[in-house]
Amino acid sequence: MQTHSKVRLDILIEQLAVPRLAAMLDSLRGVNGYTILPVQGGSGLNGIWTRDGQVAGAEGMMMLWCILDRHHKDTVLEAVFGFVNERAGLITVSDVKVVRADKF
Amino acid sequence: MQTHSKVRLDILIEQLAVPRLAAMLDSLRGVNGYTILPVQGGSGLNGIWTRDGQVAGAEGMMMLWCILDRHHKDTVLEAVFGFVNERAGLITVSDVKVVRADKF
Amino acid sequence: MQTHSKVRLDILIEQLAVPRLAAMLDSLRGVNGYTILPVQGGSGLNGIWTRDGQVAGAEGMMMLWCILDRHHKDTVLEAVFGFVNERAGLITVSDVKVVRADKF
Amino acid sequence: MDLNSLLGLAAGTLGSPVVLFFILGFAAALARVDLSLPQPIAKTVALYLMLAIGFKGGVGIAENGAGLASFLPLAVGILFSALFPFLGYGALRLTSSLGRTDAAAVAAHYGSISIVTFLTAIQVLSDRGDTAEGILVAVAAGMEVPAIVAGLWLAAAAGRPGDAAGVDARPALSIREAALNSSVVLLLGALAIGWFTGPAGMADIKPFIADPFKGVLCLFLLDMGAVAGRGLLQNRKAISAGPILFGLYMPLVGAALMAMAVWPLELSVAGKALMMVLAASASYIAVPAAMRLALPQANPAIYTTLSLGVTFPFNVVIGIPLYIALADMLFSVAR
Amino acid sequence: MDLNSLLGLAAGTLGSPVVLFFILGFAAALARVDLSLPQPIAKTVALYLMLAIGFKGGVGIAENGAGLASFLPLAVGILFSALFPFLGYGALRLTSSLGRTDAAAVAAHYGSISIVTFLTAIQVLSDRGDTAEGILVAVAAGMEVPAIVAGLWLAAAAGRPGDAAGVDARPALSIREAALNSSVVLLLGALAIGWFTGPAGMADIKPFIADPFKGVLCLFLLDMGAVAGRGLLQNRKAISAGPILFGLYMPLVGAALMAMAVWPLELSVAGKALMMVLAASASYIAVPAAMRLALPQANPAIYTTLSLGVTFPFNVVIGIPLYIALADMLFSVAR
Amino acid sequence: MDLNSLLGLAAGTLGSPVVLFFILGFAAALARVDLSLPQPIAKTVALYLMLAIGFKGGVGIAENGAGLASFLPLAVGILFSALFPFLGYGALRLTSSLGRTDAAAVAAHYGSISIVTFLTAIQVLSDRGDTAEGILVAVAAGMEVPAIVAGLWLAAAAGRPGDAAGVDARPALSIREAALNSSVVLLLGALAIGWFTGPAGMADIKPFIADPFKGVLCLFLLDMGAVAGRGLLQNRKAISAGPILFGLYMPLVGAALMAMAVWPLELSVAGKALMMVLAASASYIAVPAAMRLALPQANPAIYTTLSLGVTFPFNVVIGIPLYIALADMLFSVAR
Ligand SMILES: Nc1ncnc2c1ncn2[C@@H]1O[C@H](COP(=O)(O)O)[C@@H](O)[C@H]1O
Ligand SMILES: Nc1ncnc2c1ncn2[C@@H]1O[C@H](COP(=O)(O)O)[C@@H](O)[C@H]1O
Ligand SMILES: Nc1ncnc2c1ncn2[C@@H]1O[C@H](COP(=O)(O)O)[C@@H](O)[C@H]1O
Ligand code: NA
Ligand code: NA
Ligand code: NA
Repeated sequence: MQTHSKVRLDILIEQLAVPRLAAMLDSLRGVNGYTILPVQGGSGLNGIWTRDGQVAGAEGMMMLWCILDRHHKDTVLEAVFGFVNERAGLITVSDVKVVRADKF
Repeated sequence: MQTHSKVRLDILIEQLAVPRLAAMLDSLRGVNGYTILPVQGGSGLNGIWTRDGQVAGAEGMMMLWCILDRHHKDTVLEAVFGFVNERAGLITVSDVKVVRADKF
Repeated sequence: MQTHSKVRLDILIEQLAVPRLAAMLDSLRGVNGYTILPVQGGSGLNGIWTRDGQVAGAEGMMMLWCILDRHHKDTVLEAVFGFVNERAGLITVSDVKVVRADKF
Repeated sequence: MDLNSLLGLAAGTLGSPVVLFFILGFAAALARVDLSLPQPIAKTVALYLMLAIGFKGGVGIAENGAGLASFLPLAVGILFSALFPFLGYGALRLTSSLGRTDAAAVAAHYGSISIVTFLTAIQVLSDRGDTAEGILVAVAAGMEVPAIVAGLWLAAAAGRPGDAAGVDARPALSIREAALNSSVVLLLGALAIGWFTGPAGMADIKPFIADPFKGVLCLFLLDMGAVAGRGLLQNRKAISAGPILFGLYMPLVGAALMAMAVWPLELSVAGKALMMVLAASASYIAVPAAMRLALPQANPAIYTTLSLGVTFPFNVVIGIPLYIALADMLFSVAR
Repeated sequence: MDLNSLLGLAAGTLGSPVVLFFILGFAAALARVDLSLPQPIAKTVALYLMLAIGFKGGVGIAENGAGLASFLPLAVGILFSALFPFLGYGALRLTSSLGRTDAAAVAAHYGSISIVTFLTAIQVLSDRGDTAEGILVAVAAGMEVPAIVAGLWLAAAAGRPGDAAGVDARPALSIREAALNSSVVLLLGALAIGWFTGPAGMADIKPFIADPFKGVLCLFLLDMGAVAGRGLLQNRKAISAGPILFGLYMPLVGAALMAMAVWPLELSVAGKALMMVLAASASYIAVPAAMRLALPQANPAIYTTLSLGVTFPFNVVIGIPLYIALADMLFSVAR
Repeated sequence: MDLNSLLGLAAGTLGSPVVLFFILGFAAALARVDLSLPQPIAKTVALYLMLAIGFKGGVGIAENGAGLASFLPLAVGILFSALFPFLGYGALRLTSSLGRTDAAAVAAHYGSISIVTFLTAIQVLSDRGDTAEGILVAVAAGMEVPAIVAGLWLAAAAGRPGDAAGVDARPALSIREAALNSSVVLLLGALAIGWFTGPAGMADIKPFIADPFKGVLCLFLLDMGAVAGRGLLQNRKAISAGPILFGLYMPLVGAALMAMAVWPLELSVAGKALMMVLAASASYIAVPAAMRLALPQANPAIYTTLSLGVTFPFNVVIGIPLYIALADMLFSVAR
């Protein structure tokens, strides 16, 4: 089956900042969509956290998953990195293939 | 440590359709298992959605994650694409390595 | 934008065993952090399971996501595989790129 | 009943905490403040309400008996649910620019029912001391599914000539998926248990199932308001004036038709009012789920927004007092 | 007690809403309709039930005092929990084809207890006006863990000769993981608080902890029925006749042994009946979790299905009235 | 009031199930046993408590009226919330080694309020038969946000000279994000509904909103204890003696200042005690969220641990009886 190369971004970010990041993504050329996955907990340089028992959700994080055409990779990554870098979070970039090239 | 190349499918699909997709996967040669992750929300050509407050779950999506041997990639991808293409959702294909070659 | 190659581990494991695995990861050189995602259900050689209705959480699984420098890939993978192999679960290894090389 | 008492009823409904919490959630959503509940909670509260209303209905049947005649409303309801989508489809094709598939999907929603609208009406009735027959819960359950079948039939018939992809090629909805959906099973199961255990069973679990019911309904309507308002805001571009008008007049048509249908029945005034409410309400649980599964080419933004964002608020705020007043006028006087 | 009153008790149990909701969830699952609750809710309801029963038990102790003698049942329970797995292991090796590790894992479940079976029995007793001593809650808590230790010891002993991978190589369960599991801590903590605050504390939180209790239990058993039925359906191939028989006769053996053990104790008839219920019940919260952690080579499909899919329904529907009737017969007459 | 009655009050507070469940959760967490609730539940219980307290406050206003004078406490509260962070900032810079940004973030927490501390104090007061004016709920809502603005202003002023990255470059908090946060909206919305429907509305939903309230509060404090204890354990290294001392003396300073501010007001003794509790409490819902968004360079481990791990337990266990006793002494005698 024919597939097409695209770029996948995985963005881990505080859930409080998701609406802002989403608004930014919506405004970027080349971003046609994204998907948000809940995160249960984690550990990093700033310690351990878990969602259990949280009343306010201030501590929680979300994973944002975004498929891009490689033409837009650099501009999108730059914008997202500028946003994520000033708060807790991280970004990974990887290669994926999709069937419907036109969707992204 | 020795690892073996396999194919990873990430299938985003409406949660209502998960039982049907699962039944289809169970019937396909080369699919030994899959894992389902909850999705919190997303945005695409058809607008924004979120799981919050949903009474019926009609709007929710799930992410299905499936490791395959590359011999079965084409047949499985074709079957899954036929299923996903007629509804909201998307599929990505990527390369991964695993330790236990025999499991997939 | 300049990016750096890293290794990504996806570890699927019983949620009961997460504290033990986390403690092991915390003790390994080269692991600076990890992120835990909830899993909703799945299917494998040992049958189907779902999180719905579970009172005890004995059946649930979690997905652990860990970005590593490739220098530590082999030692970490070996340790994690030793742990995961004796219980339900699986590990995949893939290549990703990150922006901040120093974090991992 | 004169205008004054109608206004009094409307004010009473609007002044009920249940409706006020709905308005709070809705208004907050329009101001982009999200008061929705986490999803596992929203789903559980819905289960609770169905369990409670089913159980109460069953106890009601146990107390007052259910002769054969009392099953007539059930037959009327099922028939209504199966036929009303045809009228809805025609109306949509005439008064809006929706395509055939979308029209069929929307029409199915209006043949089916909204359990929360039903609960709100029960609450408004009980606030003035009225109770309806327990069998009404069975009617509500019975009306959920026939409209789905009708809607799918309409879509299949509509799709046949033109559509290249062809509706028929797609997997139809199995009977299990349609009829054995969990809300119908829970409603009927709880009804059976309530019937079986009767008032003694009710005495047992009243502090869980009956006493806090109205308060839980407030919480639920807060959530429903939040979700309805959010949906309206997000999809306001997906939906034009024609369908919106449909969402406002079709409940009235349904209630009026049902008023005629229940005229000759042996049923309390409250019971007849509730039948009108069921007819006027549009599904947003069972039918959207079925349409997504069996009719993926219909646009969910249209049918969900109409049912949840337009008709549901209309019924809760305006429709319910109106239908009750109408029932009072037509059936109290008549008897 | 004659057959008539036994049948009456059985009918009373079966006619309780609690049991009927269990049957509803179970039957729906067999018909592949899922009535389970979302997991965060199921978990919270379990916490609520433990908090409530612990608190009530503590208040009971505060009201009636707890002399040294009243701690004897605790000792009996702990001993039973530690020893019964040895009997279970032997029985399984004789009457089924389970391997050593699986047999050890299963046996541990039957030494430990099911808190929901216990709660259901308390409800059945209270429906006829009986209450047991508050200390029974402490007995339930005390019986949770010793069986785990016994089961792991059995598995280790069994694994030594043959197994290449070797059980000993695996990390054992730490005391913290075994004994300080959250259900035991919550049960005992709530008991301590109830004991400390006494009837005044109960008056404070009765509308949360006592009044809706039975209704919440109905909801919980609906979920348990759904999960038990689903598990039975999914794993029906993983499990053969031998273990299933074990899941049906072992509760009877446990109840009978416990009846002898509590004979001489200073305990109400209801209390003795509850001790028999504890003995007869099999864990599906604490023990499966411990086995998964410490005995990953045992097959969870076997022990979970047996405990939750076979023994739990058996006890809820048949066992409880039987044990209560037995206790009536043996201990009411005797005194 | 003499020492005896102060000790009596402290013992009464400590003996309340609400506080005991907090201690249970906290102690279990320190022993690494997790008794926290699943997050969707914890969030919903928080919503429930705000809905209930808002509604009750509104009903209270409907019953006793709210003249212009009764809005003075609101003005006092808002002013306090806006100004107290300046004092807090100064104190932190003097008595601890926190940097400017962290000091500003922490100070904002202490100008704002903790709704659960407030609820616990209401419960302690009502246990001895005291009720405060309904307007106090509006005061609580009004005090949530001004401190956030003050804290951000402090951080911006502090950041100006040195910081390369520059605070100003970062997106500020919009008014929507700050003021229209869902807890404030829910609190005020429920207050409006309670005010509008009055005692009749309360009668409707009392079995949901009032009767189980204290029990639900117990469950919530169990969770809060678990989370506070866990946080303290995990972050004990991130935080030094200076800030911890601040977390213990600052509540006393706030309560004392507020005592002076409310002295001349027309307010019941219970109302004045609650004003002191509000002043003494530190936010752990609205302010941490705002700080994470608008001040990402401040360290959350510091402000969250201080507010939730130090000041909250201090207030619940020691502060509340103290402030109430003080209010009794100062204001009962004076009148
Ligand atoms: N190497 C890593 N791999 C995966 N996730 C990580 C890694 N490092 C950090 N994280 C995630 O990022 C969050 C914040 O990281 P930090 O700011 O380093 O504490 C952690 O709680 C983890 O969820
Ligand atoms: N480019 C994308 N990257 C990641 N997820 C996407 C993307 N486009 C769409 N999605 C997801 O697919 C869902 C349906 O997409 P659509 O049908 O385009 O509205 C969205 O709600 C997103 O969750
Ligand atoms: N090929 C696969 N792809 C993705 N997930 C899998 C696969 N095989 C197994 N799993 C996951 O691993 C769990 C345990 O697998 P198993 O031990 O084979 O039953 C399953 O429940 C799935 O969640
Ligand atoms: Na209808
Ligand atoms: Na047992
Ligand atoms: Na304060």
